[in-house]
Amino acid sequence: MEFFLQLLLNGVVVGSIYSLVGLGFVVIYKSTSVLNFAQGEFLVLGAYICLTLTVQYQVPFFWAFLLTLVFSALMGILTERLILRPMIGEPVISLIMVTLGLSSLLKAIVQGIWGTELQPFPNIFPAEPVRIGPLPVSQGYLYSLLSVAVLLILFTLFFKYTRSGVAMRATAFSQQVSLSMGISVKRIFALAWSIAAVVSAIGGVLLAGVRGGLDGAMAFFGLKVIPVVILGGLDSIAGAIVGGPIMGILENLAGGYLDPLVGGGAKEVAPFVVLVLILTIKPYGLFGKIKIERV
Amino acid sequence: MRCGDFRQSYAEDMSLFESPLPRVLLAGLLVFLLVLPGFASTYWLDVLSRIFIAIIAATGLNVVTGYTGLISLGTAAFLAVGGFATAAMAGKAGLPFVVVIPLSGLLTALVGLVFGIPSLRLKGLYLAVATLAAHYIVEFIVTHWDAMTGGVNGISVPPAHFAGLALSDDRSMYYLILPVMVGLLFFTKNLFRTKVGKAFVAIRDQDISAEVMGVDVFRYKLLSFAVSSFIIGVAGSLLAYQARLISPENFPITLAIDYLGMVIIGGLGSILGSIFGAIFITLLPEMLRLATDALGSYWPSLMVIVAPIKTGVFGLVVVLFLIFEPDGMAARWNHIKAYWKLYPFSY
Amino acid sequence: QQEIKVGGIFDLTGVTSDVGKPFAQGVQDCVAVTNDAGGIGGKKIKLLGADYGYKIDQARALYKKFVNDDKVVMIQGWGTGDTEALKDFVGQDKIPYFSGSFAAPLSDPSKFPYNFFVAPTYSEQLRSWLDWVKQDYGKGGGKGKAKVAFMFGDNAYGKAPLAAGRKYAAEIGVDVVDEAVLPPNFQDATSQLLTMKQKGVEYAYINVTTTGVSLVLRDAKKLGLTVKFGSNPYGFSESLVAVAGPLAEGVTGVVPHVPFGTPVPGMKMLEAAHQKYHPTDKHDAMYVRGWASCLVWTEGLRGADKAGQMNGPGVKAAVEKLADFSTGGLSQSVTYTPADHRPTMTTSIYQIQNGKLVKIGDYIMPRTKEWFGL
Amino acid sequence: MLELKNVEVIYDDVILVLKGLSLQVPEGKIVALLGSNGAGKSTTLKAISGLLHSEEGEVTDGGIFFEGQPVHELPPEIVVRRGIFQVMEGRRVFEDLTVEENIDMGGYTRNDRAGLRADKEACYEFFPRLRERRKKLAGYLSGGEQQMLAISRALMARPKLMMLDEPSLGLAPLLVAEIFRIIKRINEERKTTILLVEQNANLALSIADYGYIMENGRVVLDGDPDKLRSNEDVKEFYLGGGGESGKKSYKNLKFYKRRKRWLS
Amino acid sequence: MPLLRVNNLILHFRGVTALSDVSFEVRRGALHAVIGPNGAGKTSLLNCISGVYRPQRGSVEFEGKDVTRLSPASRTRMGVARTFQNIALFRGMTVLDNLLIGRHTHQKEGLLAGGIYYGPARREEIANREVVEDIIDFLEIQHIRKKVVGTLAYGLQKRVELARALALEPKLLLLDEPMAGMNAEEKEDMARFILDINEDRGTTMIMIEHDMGVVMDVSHRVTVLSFGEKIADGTPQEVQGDRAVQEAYLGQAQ
Ligand SMILES: Nc1ncnc2c1ncn2[C@@H]1O[C@H](COP(=O)(O)OP(=O)(O)OP(=O)(O)O)[C@@H](O)[C@H]1O
Ligand SMILES: Nc1ncnc2c1ncn2[C@@H]1O[C@H](COP(=O)(O)OP(=O)(O)OP(=O)(O)O)[C@@H](O)[C@H]1O
Ligand SMILES: [Mg+2]
Ligand SMILES: [Mg+2]
Repeated sequence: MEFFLQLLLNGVVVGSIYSLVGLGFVVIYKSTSVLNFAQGEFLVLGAYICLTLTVQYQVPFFWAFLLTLVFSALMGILTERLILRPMIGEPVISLIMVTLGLSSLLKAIVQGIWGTELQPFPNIFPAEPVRIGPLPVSQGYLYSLLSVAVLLILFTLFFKYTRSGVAMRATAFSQQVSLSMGISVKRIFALAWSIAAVVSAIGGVLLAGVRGGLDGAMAFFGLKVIPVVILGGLDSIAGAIVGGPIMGILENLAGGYLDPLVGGGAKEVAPFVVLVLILTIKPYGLFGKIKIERV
Repeated sequence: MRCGDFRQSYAEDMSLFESPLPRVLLAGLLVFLLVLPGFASTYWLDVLSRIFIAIIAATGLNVVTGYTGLISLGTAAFLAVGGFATAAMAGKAGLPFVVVIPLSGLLTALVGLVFGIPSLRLKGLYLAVATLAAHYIVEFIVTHWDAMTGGVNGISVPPAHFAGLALSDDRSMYYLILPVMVGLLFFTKNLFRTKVGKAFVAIRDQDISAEVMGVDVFRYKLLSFAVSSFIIGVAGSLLAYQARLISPENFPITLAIDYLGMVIIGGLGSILGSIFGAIFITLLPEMLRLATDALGSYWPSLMVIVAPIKTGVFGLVVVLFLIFEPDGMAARWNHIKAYWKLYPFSY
Repeated sequence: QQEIKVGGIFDLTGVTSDVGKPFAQGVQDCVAVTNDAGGIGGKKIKLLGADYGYKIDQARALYKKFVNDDKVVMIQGWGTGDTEALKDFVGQDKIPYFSGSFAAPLSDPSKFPYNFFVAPTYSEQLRSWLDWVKQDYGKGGGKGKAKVAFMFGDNAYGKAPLAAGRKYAAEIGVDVVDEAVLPPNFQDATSQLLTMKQKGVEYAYINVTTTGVSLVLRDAKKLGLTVKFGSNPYGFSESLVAVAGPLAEGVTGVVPHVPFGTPVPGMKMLEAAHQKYHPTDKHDAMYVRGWASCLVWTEGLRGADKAGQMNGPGVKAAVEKLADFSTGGLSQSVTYTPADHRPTMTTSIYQIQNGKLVKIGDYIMPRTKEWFGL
Repeated sequence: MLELKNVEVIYDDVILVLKGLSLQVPEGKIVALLGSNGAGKSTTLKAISGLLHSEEGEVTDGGIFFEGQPVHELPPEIVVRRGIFQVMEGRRVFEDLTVEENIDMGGYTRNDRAGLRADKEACYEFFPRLRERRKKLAGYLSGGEQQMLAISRALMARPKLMMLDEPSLGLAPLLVAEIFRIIKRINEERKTTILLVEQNANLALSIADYGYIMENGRVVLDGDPDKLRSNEDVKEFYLGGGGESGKKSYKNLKFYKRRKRWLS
Repeated sequence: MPLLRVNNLILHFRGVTALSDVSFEVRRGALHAVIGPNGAGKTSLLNCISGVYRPQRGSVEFEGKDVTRLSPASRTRMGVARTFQNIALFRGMTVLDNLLIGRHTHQKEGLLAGGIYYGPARREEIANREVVEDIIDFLEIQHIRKKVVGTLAYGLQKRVELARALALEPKLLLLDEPMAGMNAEEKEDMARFILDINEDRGTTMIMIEHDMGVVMDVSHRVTVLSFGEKIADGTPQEVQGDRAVQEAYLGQAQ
């Protein structure tokens, strides 16, 4: 029983970091209908910037973190200006492809500046785990749970009640019609990408903190999180939040119960199988909006 | 100068070529490709063979993604199925390649069919994730079914034999791959001017209206998956013959993404697009490496420094390319053609 | 003036570039130093190094180019991916292929006559570590059999020593009670560790790279596991200490190539090259590993040059004449024969003590027939 | 207020659609733009609003001037801020947004909260059906309801110049009459200038102050409504009145092909 | 026996009732109009007949067979074709290809024959092409034959959609506002085509249309819907005189 509970709880906390990274995806998807394949690189970039500030420039962690967020916001704006603006009005699939190109580009920049070797990341969380009842939880994950909760509220309010939030959703539906309303698609893109970059940077710093070391391989998290956001529904903030823990639990249960039976590897595959099953029942994820098809 | 089209019969209007000129050019290209091994170095033959295989697989992916509108991230998995099927049939059962290649294709088609089933309900990126699942499931099976696939260590593939000769060098591989590619391109090109292909495109453009036109949408989606994975399976089979040893590491998920890149950059829903895309994505790293190698040989210590530049330039080229030609290379090509056809009366 | 062309297939940007890059730098610096010192019999080595990003087809393309267009005499390769994919080709084309993959089958010349590496095989490494386990368990007053787990990635590198390890454990009376797969780029090993906890594991060998080892250590600490961990040479170097910090205390590991800066005679060269070529870079055992590999094959090239056989078979023959060749302490002395490519049977086990890698013993395995190639 | 001088528009770098079009919309007036399918009416509106850019179209010659300033180089969102609002052909509502959110987006460029609230109320007054459907997703509305929503968005923007592309499309007769009454009211009460593209020439001319007739990318005829209405061709092709005999039955007019005199 | 019979259809979407208990018949060869205010459920009715929507209650009988549970595709194979209010053409394809897809149900060639092309597939394609060209000539859209549909003006797209439906050679043709967005001249043309199709080809039709002039002139019978209910059914004259219809739909103007 304790074994089961531990797996469950661990799934939830580890999943919260999936949620955090997933939020970046959702924000971009919600405002541009684009699946951002460069998300992983944003994570890495954010973490490296924070690392450089704290280690090389000896900025206290708190300020370094804030500066990182500012940097990331600028990165988002820069990305919009240089890469996405010329693509306004182009088919979504080309935009998705552009993010793949962007990911190569960012990867090269990261490797060029910081190299490929594993670098130690400052110990931002005490190694001592916190106990929830009898169950130990790493502190890093607690922060990610916390950030996820805060962001959930912020984003839900933003997309529902602010004009920019609604305009973002409108832009995702049709850039042309949005333009005709006087909505500046450029601004919306810039806003969406900076928000996503900021969220990613938070995720990146937390992840690197949990790992203790940083190298480009962390970018794989971008890919890893795609099934999570699909599970929740690509355009749903709540979906990403719920999807992460579900994925985490699935992984843990598969790892705990199936792995010993099949000789390992189930932890990676089994969640996918469940995912497809869930999708056949709910084709737009748990909370994704259904694409309206009327004739 | 030709200043318009004059056609006498529907048959003529429906032919693949708009005028004799392209027909001649194509024939010329074929002859050139046939005699090329006479003077090209084996390295370049190898590069060409890889391009051909990429063209085949990209065409296969284009069938399902470009023409039918079902985004697939399963290309690497289907290549793997074709490859390991070949390894098993050629290696363990000792079958000749004329049987092995089509059978590998068929087996992959079957697998594709199974993974196409979610397309009954899933659309767009949600379906893409189902194919992503297909990738990981196939990978799991391939790494764990040691008896059949050699597991993580991979499995050797005996060279194809033709008339008692082992097709083990680059030249003979080239001659094995070229006709398969030409045949499959011919097949696909034709497919899309007849009923089945048109039904695929109809589903992509407007699935409700396709259904109302009498197209059994689900059946045709499955068919599209089957055709696509058949073609990719054949590519996988050729890949196995060429690589001679395949392991799960040959088919990472990034490969599937590369292929998606090929069809998007080349042009979705265009055979020519698959060809351009495959050439571009296969050749670009090769070219970049030649360039950085040249740099590296002048300043050896640069090797480590220029390596990421290669990745960066690749990304940059992709980005710039899409900015300037978001509809793919094939669209640009058609544009140029349209322009010159009417030249100098371009309006 | 003639040149000797050597191909280099490295991972500078791919999934293993964290260790692939310093390895490549080691090779490159070693070549530069050799050339500065006059090269091989007056001929300079031209290292045609290139990055394959851990993409198998790129490795094959490079290989074809090196062999067919550039006519290299040998190749310094890198990881399991490229080495496995090319092992049949190198035999066919008679191109000596040195790699950073130490899989045991590659040491059997009757199957792979042109493959070489400079370290005890992965299998010997694990056997040696198991020896240490048995010893340590006895010292600690453990009764019965020590309970051991293997943790590994689901890939060729991760699984390479498993079969040997299982068999040897049974032979010496160590109980392998659990085998746990660590998925690629995993972030969390809690479920695996919980299972290990249930099974009462006392020692675990982690056969993944540094990041993975560090993550396992973290989660183990979180769960309060008292398991004694050991690691393979790609997960155990100075950077593990840097990344895992205090968590790494007491972890043991296989060290076929000494940490950078270890006071052995051979290290002077490395330190000089480091000063000369890139004084700001950090170096670790991976850099030493590349260097050691290069020292061995440059010696082979010398032999081939003397024999006037500067070609694949010539280099192979020369390398196979090396007997107890010393790399100046960078690694164990190596010996190759035409019938046996196991370079050395000695494995050094280190332990992290007070943030330093400290050698705790050399474990020498018998050069037996049964273990050959396994 | 708005002036098009010899405008030429090319799509995709090759398809020439507007071939030197000139027209004027005086302040405070309603101008009707009529023309057969494919004449380029929608293209004209898109050229003015700047939406052409997102369809690979380009103004290659001539100029478009709004209140004396050239606007044909401006991006659409700026054009809207200058006070030109286009209701696009074919409804184009944000299907994923609720009716209310759609209406809010119409007022995106405005900041006077009180005014916005009042205008939203006015929209619901004009179209009570929308009030009922306020919280529903716009994608599920019927065709006519979507058309009401599209017009409401324009009302919310309070533009100086409102361009309507076939506002009566798909509306039931009762509503068509209603819509035109509303257009007239907007024009009179808010002094909004209106450029109206419409197939229902009868109604369009009944509220317009001036009319243009387009064929093939050019203006072929213009004048005040009375002049247009009395033109034989206009009667025949746009008003559905036969040359001599007033209204005729659709049933009896089979098999004969007419010629347009202005094309000859 | 009527060609089509609709019995007590009930259709609702989460809270919205689109059809409540609608029944009517269409006899063979008729040109049947459906009118009603916006949101009355006309399009939904058509969707139920063509199979795009599945009603919660009630049945649809075509040629005496109950087709309520059949998929749209199988109804098409039985001879039901339609056009859409919001134009649902294959936008990326040429006009010709759009029409050729309309021939889908009449083609027998399979995957292999198609891929090999030369031989039976080619003969069949040419035969189809001839049928399609006849329709193109009939609807006078020769000049746009090779144009990509998405770039055509609205009115022309409507005509192409009609052509595509005709390519199916249907027994029952459902038209959803075929004349929306047309000027008087074009409406006349369209009316002429519709009459020709009905009279010369003998195709039965159901047409939704808001232009009362057209409806009164061409249709044989009219069904009026309002708020999902059938409020009238009869000849054009009867319906025009009906008080309820005048109030709900026509207003005083007509
Ligand atoms: N995006 C486009 N690309 C290419 N050609 C286009 C595009 N949009 C319109 N056209 C062409 O421009 C011409 C004019 O189209 P437009 O839509 O302006 O006509 P319209 O007068 O509004 O007709 P309708 O009354 O049917 O709406 C048509 O021939 C059409 O084919
Ligand atoms: N798929 C759907 N989901 C939810 N509601 C729907 C759906 N389809 C139609 N409706 C609702 O059903 C009602 C009837 O719609 P329908 O499209 O049938 O009207 P209509 O008579 O065709 O109107 P119009 O003349 O405006 O086209 C509308 O209120 C609409 O909002
Ligand atoms: Mg128009
Ligand atoms: Mg309708």
